[in-house]
Amino acid sequence: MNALTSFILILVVTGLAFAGGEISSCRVLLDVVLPYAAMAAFLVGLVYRVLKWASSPVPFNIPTTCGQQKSLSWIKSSWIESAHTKLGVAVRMAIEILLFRSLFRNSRAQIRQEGPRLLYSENKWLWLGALAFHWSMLVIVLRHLRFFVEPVPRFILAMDAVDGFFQISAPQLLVTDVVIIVALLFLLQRRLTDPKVRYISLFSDYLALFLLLGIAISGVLMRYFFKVDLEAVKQLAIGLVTFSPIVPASIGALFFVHLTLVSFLLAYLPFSKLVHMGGIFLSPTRNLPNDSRMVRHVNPWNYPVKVHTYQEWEEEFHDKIKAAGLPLERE
Amino acid sequence: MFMLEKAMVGSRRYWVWVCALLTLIAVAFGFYLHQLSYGLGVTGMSRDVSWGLYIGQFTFMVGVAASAVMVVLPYYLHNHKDFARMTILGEFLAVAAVTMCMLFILVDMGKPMRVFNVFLYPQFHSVMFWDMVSLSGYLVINITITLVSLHAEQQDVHPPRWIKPVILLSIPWAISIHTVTAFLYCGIPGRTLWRTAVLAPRFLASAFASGPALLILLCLLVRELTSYDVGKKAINSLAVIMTYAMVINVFLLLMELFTAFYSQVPELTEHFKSMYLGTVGPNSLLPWGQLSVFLMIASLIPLLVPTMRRNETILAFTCAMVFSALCIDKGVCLVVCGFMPSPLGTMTRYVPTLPEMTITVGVWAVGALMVTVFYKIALSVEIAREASYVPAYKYAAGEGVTGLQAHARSNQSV
Amino acid sequence: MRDKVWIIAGLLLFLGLVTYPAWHDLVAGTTAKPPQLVLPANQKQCVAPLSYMRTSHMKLLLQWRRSVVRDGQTKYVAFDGKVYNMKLSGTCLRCHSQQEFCTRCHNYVGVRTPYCWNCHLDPAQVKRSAR
Amino acid sequence: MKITRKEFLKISGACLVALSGKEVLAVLDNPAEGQSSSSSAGKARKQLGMIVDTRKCAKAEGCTKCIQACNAAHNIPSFQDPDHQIKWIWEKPFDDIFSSYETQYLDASLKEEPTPVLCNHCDNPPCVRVCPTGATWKRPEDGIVMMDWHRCIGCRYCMAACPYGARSFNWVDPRPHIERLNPDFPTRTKGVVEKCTFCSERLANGQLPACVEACPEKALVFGDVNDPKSEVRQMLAKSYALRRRAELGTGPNIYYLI
Repeated sequence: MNALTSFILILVVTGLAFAGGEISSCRVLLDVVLPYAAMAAFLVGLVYRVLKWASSPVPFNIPTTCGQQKSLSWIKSSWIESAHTKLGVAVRMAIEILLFRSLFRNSRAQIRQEGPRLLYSENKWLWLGALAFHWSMLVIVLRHLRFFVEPVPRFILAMDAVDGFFQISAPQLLVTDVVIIVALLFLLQRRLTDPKVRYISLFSDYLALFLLLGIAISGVLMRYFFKVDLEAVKQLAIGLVTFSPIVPASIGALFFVHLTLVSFLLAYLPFSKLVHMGGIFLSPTRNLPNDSRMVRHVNPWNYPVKVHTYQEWEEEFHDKIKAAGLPLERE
Repeated sequence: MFMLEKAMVGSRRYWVWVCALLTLIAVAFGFYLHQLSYGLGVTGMSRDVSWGLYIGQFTFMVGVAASAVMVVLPYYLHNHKDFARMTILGEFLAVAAVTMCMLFILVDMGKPMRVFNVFLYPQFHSVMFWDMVSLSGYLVINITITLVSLHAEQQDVHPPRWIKPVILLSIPWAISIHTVTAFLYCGIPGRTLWRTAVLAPRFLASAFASGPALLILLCLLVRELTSYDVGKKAINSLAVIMTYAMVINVFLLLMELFTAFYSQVPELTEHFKSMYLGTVGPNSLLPWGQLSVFLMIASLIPLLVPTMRRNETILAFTCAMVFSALCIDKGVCLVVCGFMPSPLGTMTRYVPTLPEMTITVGVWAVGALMVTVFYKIALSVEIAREASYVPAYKYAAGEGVTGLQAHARSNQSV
Repeated sequence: MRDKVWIIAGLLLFLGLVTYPAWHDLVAGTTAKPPQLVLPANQKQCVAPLSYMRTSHMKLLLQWRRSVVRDGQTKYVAFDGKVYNMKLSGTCLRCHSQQEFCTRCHNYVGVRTPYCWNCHLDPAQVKRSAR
Repeated sequence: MKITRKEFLKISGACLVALSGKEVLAVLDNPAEGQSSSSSAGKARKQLGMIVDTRKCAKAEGCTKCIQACNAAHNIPSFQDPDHQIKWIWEKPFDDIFSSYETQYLDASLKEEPTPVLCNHCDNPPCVRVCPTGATWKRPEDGIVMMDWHRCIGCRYCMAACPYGARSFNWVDPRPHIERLNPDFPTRTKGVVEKCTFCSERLANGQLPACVEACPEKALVFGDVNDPKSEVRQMLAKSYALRRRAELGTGPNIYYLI
């Protein structure tokens, strides 16, 4: 049901964009107003979210630890999995962000009929699917710089050369185009076919997947099948980023679908689960060092406690202690 | 599914080895990029000798891949229990070997960016097409078998039922990959060295000698480095298989030589003359051809004398001899000398260049890395499983170790 | 707010990266003006309508390639009934300059120069280099 | 008689297998035909071939006009390194190409007589049989063994399969090694195989192959060997001709008059 409604929603948006592209008076709305509004929502929303997270107090030191904590010198600690230094945290974050370390640890529990026994086994498919999707996404987003930037930066062309290594058709097939769609379809089928995952899947989970699929498919269709005028696309894109928007005569109906869905994604991102893009940096379980044995982590809303340390106590009663013949730490 | 995390923990020795292999691969990749930009002119191949080290090594590795069948078949078809601890190693070796085959083909291609043309415009009359099909099929089959059976072993459950037919399928499939590879050569009208009906049988015989030789060496190495022992009986059985195969291989080679030299048809003899005698043309590979024949014959002695074969030190040396003899014979001479003399009677020198050899070594390093990682994963699972079967009284006495500790320990030792 | 410096810096970096095209185009003085392509002087009409050629010339080229190389057909009947020789160098490049037309627009939209030019020659360029 | 669904599936499956088996056999029997099912005429269709009159050829000593004409027309690079050479039509001593026909008493000057060799455009070409992508194929309409340089993956299986050494591989980028570029014909790119195509591009314009046109002695005669009225057939009917390695069953279509 959740899947169906979100699918229908994306279909409706697609249909509206398709129809809007046909009406010339709507083009200004779709070509100019919508992208600006979406971008504004994206930037403001994301900054708002990050600042809100940043201003939330962190009462406890709660890093997730997956290895031996730093303790005594002769116990080997794992400085990345249970980082106690800033460097360790940075490396751990980098591995998490670039390689999805915690998904790599993903496991699956199942009950086998023999026994019956409860078995835990590692399961890397989700990790592989997620990695394939996110990296392709990054490459694809960077690739789109060629529309916004003139002259096109070298590294974009170099990336394109690697991505389009295989000489299949013209324009040459880009591997990431295939990978992103396969990965998204895998992630979708995982939600639909695994009853446990399906049970916990919400409308928003499906919406994100269908939205991304819609964007990817409309892009692929435009590149390989229903061609659009790239020169006009680039003019529009540069017009947008230089704040002197122009509305090209015609680009192709599919382009409006693509642009509308991307705008939808941009505007929706800060208010959805997709904002993990920024949130990952601010998760206390990831960004805090596991140094509770070395550093005192103070709860920011603790009222000031008057502390009377041993040194102070010893100084206060120095003479009396000495007189009683008791040992002193400091003579 | 992939248990990759087991390959992520290991001793210093393990990591030094892995990093060394990665360095080799990186260097070779650099040379490959050079080859990609400059063209295959960086190799020693030429208009007349148009296939060289790459395709030779490809052919040889197909044999190594196919030879997994020599442990799979006795174990699954004849219930030969001795091979229980060796089968998974053989299958993983096959996966690495097939991958190497594909890499050798890829680096040999003038236009690797068009590799998918083989599937986009399939030509059913081309043996090359069927070779690609059978190789990729074999890869998929073996990956499936190894992952599924290892997974089941790790969880200590029976593997799913459907895997049995897949394993049985892998047996004829293994034969097919090397047969089809032989067809690549023996179906060509103009090259008399290859155009012989015994080429496929000879390929299989040499495969079933060279593959087990490598597997025995690997098993001995594994025993040295870890606590995993495939068992003396398994090694002895495999050595017997290798002996038969090697004898058949030498026999078939003698058949070829007889046919050529007794009939004295110049077309038949001249390839052998250039390969082994040097009486036809200057052949840069002559010493290598002679060395491989010498090693082949010499290896028969320790193979055929049971006491020598059972001595593991001698066996290790013999395996090295068998392996290198066949690696030279099939991996270089048989392919290259097929072009000598050329159809127009020219003897063209073929000497592999530095980039060519480095790229070849790089592909070998990929294979070695795959074997290392696969064996690491497989042995971690196996050793942990065995360690968890500690008799109960030992637990009580505190002598035993839990599976987890054993696991940790095995990771240290592997 | 803990780690204020880091968070603000990260946020600014992010904003900078997202708005990079705007900064870049501002500094480079880029406007939405397309490249000035050198149009053929002697011809008014291409082998297909302009809008089709703008978006789908690669499809036409693939179709020509197939016809000439695989099917042995060398004549192309255009939409207006005119008959052309299906040749990249002999027909297309007779009117268009590879450098001034093909490459310039490909560079503008960041589409890699296709491998056509690894083999096919631009007659004008050959003439120039021969001189 | 009742046929259950299972039985029906079995039977129809068996029929399918049998049918496809027949197809495969047909293809194996003659790949050139199997590839282009449109041409079912078989032997009767056109087959272009060439006669090399070695006696006329020998008259013009040191003449390489045919080779030069071909090289110029097809942007053939010239490499100093013999390993990298590209050859469509070239010369070989008579003795090398007809070693099985020679008598050892032939005069040395005749043995060494340079004789032009080129692709034989076989009736049953092994190169076409082995090509995994169809980058080389036998053209049904005129029997030319064609090359598609856009599709070649550079596996060089055809070079191993060709018993005439008629195929060349671009080991490096040929363009810098071409003396004078001919813009009307593409150069090739590194990593593909090439060979003589009987000047298919000239035939399409109604011209003769460049080598035939260039020969001052008219030693090269070009035509349809399946047409009994053609000039080549008239000549072949009158004199004894040799074909290179015809015993291999490839059906070469270059005839040498001696």
